[in-house]
Amino acid sequence: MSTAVRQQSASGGAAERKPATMGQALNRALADAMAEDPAVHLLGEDIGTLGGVFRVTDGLAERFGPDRCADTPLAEAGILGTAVGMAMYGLRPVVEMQFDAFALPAFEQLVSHVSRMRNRTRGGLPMPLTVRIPYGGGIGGVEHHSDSSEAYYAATPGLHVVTPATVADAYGLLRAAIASDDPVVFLEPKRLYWSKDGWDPEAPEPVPGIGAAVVRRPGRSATLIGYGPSVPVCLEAAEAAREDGAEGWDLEVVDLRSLVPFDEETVAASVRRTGRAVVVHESPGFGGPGGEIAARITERCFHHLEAPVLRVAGFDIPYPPPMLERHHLPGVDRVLDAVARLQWESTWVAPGGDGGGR
Amino acid sequence: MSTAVRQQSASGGAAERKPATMGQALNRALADAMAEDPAVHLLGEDIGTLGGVFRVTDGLAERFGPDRCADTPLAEAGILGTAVGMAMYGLRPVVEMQFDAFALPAFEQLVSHVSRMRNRTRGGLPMPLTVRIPYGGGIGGVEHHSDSSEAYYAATPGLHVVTPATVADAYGLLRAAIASDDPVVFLEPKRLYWSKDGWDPEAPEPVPGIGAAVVRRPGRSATLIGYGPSVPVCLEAAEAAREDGAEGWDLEVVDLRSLVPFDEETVAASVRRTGRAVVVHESPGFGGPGGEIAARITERCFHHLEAPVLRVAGFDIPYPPPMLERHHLPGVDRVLDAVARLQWESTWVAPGGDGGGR
Amino acid sequence: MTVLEQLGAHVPVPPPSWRPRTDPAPLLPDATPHRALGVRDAEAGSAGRAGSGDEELLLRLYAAVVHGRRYNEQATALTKQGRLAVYPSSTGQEACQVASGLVLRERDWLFPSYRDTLAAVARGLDPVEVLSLLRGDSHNGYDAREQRVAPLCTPLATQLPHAVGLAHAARLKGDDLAVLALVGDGGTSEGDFHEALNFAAVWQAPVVVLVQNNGFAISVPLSKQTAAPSLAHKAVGYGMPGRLVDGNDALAVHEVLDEALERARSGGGPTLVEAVTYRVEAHTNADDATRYRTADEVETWRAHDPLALLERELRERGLLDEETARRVREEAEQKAAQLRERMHQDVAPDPQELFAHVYSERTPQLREQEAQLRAELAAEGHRTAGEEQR
Amino acid sequence: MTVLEQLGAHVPVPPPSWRPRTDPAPLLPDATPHRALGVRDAEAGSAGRAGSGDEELLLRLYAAVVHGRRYNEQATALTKQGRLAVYPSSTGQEACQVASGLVLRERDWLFPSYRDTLAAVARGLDPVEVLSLLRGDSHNGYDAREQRVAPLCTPLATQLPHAVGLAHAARLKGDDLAVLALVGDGGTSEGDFHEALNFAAVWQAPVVVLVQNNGFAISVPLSKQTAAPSLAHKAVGYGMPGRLVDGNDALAVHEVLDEALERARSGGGPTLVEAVTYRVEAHTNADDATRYRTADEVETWRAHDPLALLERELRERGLLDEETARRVREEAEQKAAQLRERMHQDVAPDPQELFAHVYSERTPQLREQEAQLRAELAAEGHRTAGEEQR
Ligand SMILES: Cc1ncc(C[n+]2csc(CCOP(=O)(O)OP(=O)(O)O)c2C)c(N)n1
Ligand SMILES: Cc1ncc(C[n+]2csc(CCOP(=O)(O)OP(=O)(O)O)c2C)c(N)n1
Ligand SMILES: [Mg+2]
Ligand SMILES: [Mg+2]
Repeated sequence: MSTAVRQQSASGGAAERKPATMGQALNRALADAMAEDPAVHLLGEDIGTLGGVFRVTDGLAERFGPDRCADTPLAEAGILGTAVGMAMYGLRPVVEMQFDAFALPAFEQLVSHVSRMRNRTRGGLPMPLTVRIPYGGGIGGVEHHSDSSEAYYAATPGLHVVTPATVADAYGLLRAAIASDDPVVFLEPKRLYWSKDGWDPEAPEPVPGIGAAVVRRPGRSATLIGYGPSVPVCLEAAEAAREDGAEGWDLEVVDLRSLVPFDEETVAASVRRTGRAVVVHESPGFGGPGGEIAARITERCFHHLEAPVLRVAGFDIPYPPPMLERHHLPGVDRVLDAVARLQWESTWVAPGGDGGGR
Repeated sequence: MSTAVRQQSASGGAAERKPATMGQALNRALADAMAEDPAVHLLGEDIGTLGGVFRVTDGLAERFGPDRCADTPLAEAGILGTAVGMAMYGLRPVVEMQFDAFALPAFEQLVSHVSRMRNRTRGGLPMPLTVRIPYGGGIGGVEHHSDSSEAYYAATPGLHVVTPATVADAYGLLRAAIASDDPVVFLEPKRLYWSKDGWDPEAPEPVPGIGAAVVRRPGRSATLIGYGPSVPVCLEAAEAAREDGAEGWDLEVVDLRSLVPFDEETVAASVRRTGRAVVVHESPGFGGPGGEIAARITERCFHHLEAPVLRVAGFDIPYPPPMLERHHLPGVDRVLDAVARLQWESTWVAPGGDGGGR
Repeated sequence: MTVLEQLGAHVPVPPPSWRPRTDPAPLLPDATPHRALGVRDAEAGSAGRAGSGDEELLLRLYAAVVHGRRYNEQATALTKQGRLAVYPSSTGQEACQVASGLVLRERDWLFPSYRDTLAAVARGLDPVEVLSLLRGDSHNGYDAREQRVAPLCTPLATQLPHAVGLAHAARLKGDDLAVLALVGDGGTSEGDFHEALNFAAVWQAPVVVLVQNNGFAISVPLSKQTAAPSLAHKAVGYGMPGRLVDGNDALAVHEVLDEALERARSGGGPTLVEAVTYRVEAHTNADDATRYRTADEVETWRAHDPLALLERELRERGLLDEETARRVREEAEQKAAQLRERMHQDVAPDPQELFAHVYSERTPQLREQEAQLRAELAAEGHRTAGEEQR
Repeated sequence: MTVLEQLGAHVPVPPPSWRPRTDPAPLLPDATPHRALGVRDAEAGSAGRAGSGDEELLLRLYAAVVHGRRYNEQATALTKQGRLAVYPSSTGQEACQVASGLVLRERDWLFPSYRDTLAAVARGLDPVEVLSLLRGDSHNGYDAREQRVAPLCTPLATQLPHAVGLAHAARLKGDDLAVLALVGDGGTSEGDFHEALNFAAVWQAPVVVLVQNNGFAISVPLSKQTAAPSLAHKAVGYGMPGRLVDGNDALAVHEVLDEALERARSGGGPTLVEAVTYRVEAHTNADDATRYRTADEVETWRAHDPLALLERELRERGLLDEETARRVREEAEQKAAQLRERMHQDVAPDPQELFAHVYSERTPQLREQEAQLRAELAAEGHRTAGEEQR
């Protein structure tokens, strides 16, 4: 089993353009948004002079001044709460949470205010606010540095939840998030920050908007559904399935890009074509987005399904210490294992060979 | 459609005993636990002199002293965080959060510490800690007083999440939660506080432990799966389905009692018997527990299912103001509507007659 | 070579960051609350005795307190008539409420908590719109941006970072305004209070935080809430001035707020004000205050009633004749009657509103759910036509 | 009848709750940090000059600081060798670390943050166990309950309520102990800091919170973190004493902590201590400090090095001969060599541990997942036998 950090391109093409990293694309998106709209203000810990611990805001304080890209005191609820006030006054704050788990102190502000202010005021006080959160594991981080909390955000009405898997999407989706009049939780897959792809910062290719999923790889045998850091895993699994040959699966890969709003049309269309699906994500399986996605697909595509929609997710455990994380992360082998259980011979095979399927 | 507050008995029997309310049973459970184990300490806002805003701790400060049933300063993270320290020293804290949404300030402590301390310390520092949270709507509460946040808790590995629907379970499950060496989020359905059932405080009937679901009403046509405040709704729907006659559905009702651990055996066995299932809960549908439950059933029972598992849940909106809440809450009619869509004639019918099922 | 040898002749000296970063003395509150009413010049606190130019202000405060008390009574009565879901009365705290409403300029913003409906009414908002949350027909009944009053805030202290952020944004834009945020004694224990005040001081945001210390957080008395000399003493820990004021003395509250807001507007930064007052009624109509406090305690505060203090001052200054007093009382009755009448009119919020403002555009999921509800309502309409109007 | 008339002859009097609830004066910190090393009696802060009975303590502090500095160097070197995932060095802060470790009695508890590994080592814990989190083989490598050292805490300030709760529990049980909790200057901005200190003061919990103000929270200097006169000034807002101490003066830190802990043990309640020190290295090995501060700034602190201060004192008192200095250095080298050697031994944590301690008993779901992983590992074992040992 191999779940090492994957930094390959997820979009495949664009080989003629110079390679850029996802981090660079995010940085450029922030810079372009700030240049275009003086209402865009960045707030966070260490995002000014230092340029952020992942350097996503590198150079922005210098270029736009410390008021536009502000190092705040160390208090996440305070950061998000003051951003709410700034949005009430017509600004378009973009907040950086340093790591996923360190967004939790701001959870009350996010749920009780950010997600509800527009609704509470019948549109009077919209929240054009973006919360950038580096998430996910695979970078050898010590405890609390590798969480994936998208289940919490996706279960919170009033928020949009998006996450890029490609360099082009990093730019395009972040621009869309900042331009949105709704609050967007923008989840940045940490281990893809250094992933590269051909991408031209001077002419960034347009990408579909928030709410649209994309088929990253067409296939006929089954659909792999992933988002963020799992998309490269799905693509690699699809490659492996073709190359490894024996089974001869031709797997379609759907990149959700946006958990909320959820693109049922694209996902359901794919599953109706293939008749089988596996949802892949890093956050714990129980209560994670995979359940929602699988249930929704099943509701919509029941009579097209040859097998139950399966899920490959992180285990239902706290994120493990670095030396054990490879066992936790859904990797290519585990994805292919699930594909193999999609009842190709119409008999149910338990995961891992035992314990399940009672 | 009728979604008014229902306070009927969910367990049915026990007519010979004197009626007690769920609130009284909870109070008695706390008192008995405190009397038996001096390590049990209660912490919360207004739980001392006042006896709690729902009077669940009535009389306990007087009986056990203000150190055992303590009014804290008004700070939920502080309450839960100090409870963590008390548990580290061998106490068994029982925390009351005044309303569901006011547990959110403590979310970081819950996720980053309560749920992980045992795992972090390889069992060295277990967290025998109970967090009591009044949840759910239907009581005419103004904004932030009617939330159902179980999706967040169920998605957090390391926590147990339980919720009673009957008076007997209120006592039995709370005793089990306090006795557990693991942290338990104990969700109290607010609108069932005043629900009554025959129940003897001097000889409380034993109930199944945490992790066991219970069939509250046997049936053959389809399985309704609910928990907490939705269980009486499911039971009423089952009665109505029988009485209303025309359709002649004989609905089985499963009360989950515990979201984590999840009792797959009982639920799957029921669905295998009936071949059809509807999951009912008040919290928003998208990303809610219903998705997990439906997906899990489908994984386990795919070839027994005559129709996709459907969900009846709160809309994907912030909890509405009192005058509109009845439109939001899943009521009997909406449940029966879903039952009617369980492909009895094997054709897919969209919810509400249009918009779905594309 | 040891570290000492490396240093050679250098004598260890305290680095510059040692010195106090701000002089704490001016930040500390006075030992007793500032008072203005009924105080001879010599006794007055640091802000000094109100000048004689205050006459108009005194009369405005007086009228507003009389109206406010009547408003509180009326709102409480409406809960008994089933016209309000719940009402947290500010009786006893009218001085703070009214001063907060009147002291603000038009451009300023107010951030009230659930208890501060009277402050919003004193600011000039329509009382029916203000009570919408508590009536239960909507989460917020007025146009917050136009009125420059944030929605009444329920989760304690969470409005404070909003107030700071808005003040900061206004300052960044160069707009000449200040923000007044209200919070209770209990709310000061929340982390959001701390984070907001710290941001305010670091940013020198034009914001004033008024803590209405009314002695209780529901049933919990101040002594279980804090061990601090006063809540105003918290200010020094943020590097802003703390002021202690008699919260039943409308003129004193007005003076202290006015001075602090003016300082904020002119770039002088934030202020924390503790107004010592008392919650005369129960926490809300649903609360039973006899469970946690004695009638005697409530009685000790009667002698220091905000309205009595004002009335005595006006009478002593010869500013309040019977005619004026009667007129003010009549106005209060009229307003109460209007409120009663309007609140007795049924409202029927549109169920489709549930989906209208969750996002700027409905998601596909919400469109589907809206259609479902529409179909249900139509079916229901067939069955029980007309029942929709409660 | 108006309210005033109801009151009749009663003159409005300020109710009793007006008076300052605690006298603030004794809670306020001194204007400059307390020092002990190299200070003539007259110059010393309020705690007074250390007596001559301190000789043994001075030598213990000296040895611990020498060992500690070497330990920090060794740990940083281990990151370069891939033997630690990350290391936040406490170089420059050894006085605080070492004093924290040595001042505690056996029954006391220590609550360290991620940077405070040296404090745990000074307390006597096995350095390899202490570094387990940062090596990446487990979340916590020592027996927290037996050692009475809480796990190194990563989410900032979240350990403070734990410390307060544990101290409170001990007091409720009548156990004679105190708790020392460590937090950084940045951590003081978090809501958890505020809530924990307030609980501590209200409960009079036997806890001492030591803020190591090392000038930075990663890249953010103190001036952007707070506008307070000092972090110790926050204490008055909670109603507990605040003490300001030279954080590079090991003896002064030890004195202040010892006094505060003793007060805590004897029922005198909590204390907030700010130790002014400096983070000489970058935030961690992964950080680049040149991005946000100048070499000059770092240089100004060299003259106030904790080791230099101690060494000078010892030499002036004639307590440190070459022989002792050499011996202490050698011990430090030996410890470092041992640490290096042990950390170079491979560890192979058992993957089944993933499921072992999530709950007291595995849930059905975890049993299933464990079986899955076991099957995968078995299959993997067939394919690549032996690769499991990294
Ligand atoms: C975060 C949060 N926790 C708990 C509550 C429940 N609650 C409502 S009012 C109240 C007491 C507030 O006391 P205080 O701040 O003194 O304001 P007052 O009611 O006296 O005006 C409590 C605990 C809440 N609204 N928000
Ligand atoms: C709640 C939380 N937010 C953010 C972080 C990320 N982080 C780790 S250390 C650090 C700076 C801490 O500064 P300070 O409290 O002064 O401690 P120091 O590192 O200087 O010892 C930050 C922001 C964190 N660990 N926890
Ligand atoms: Mg109060
Ligand atoms: Mg620091």
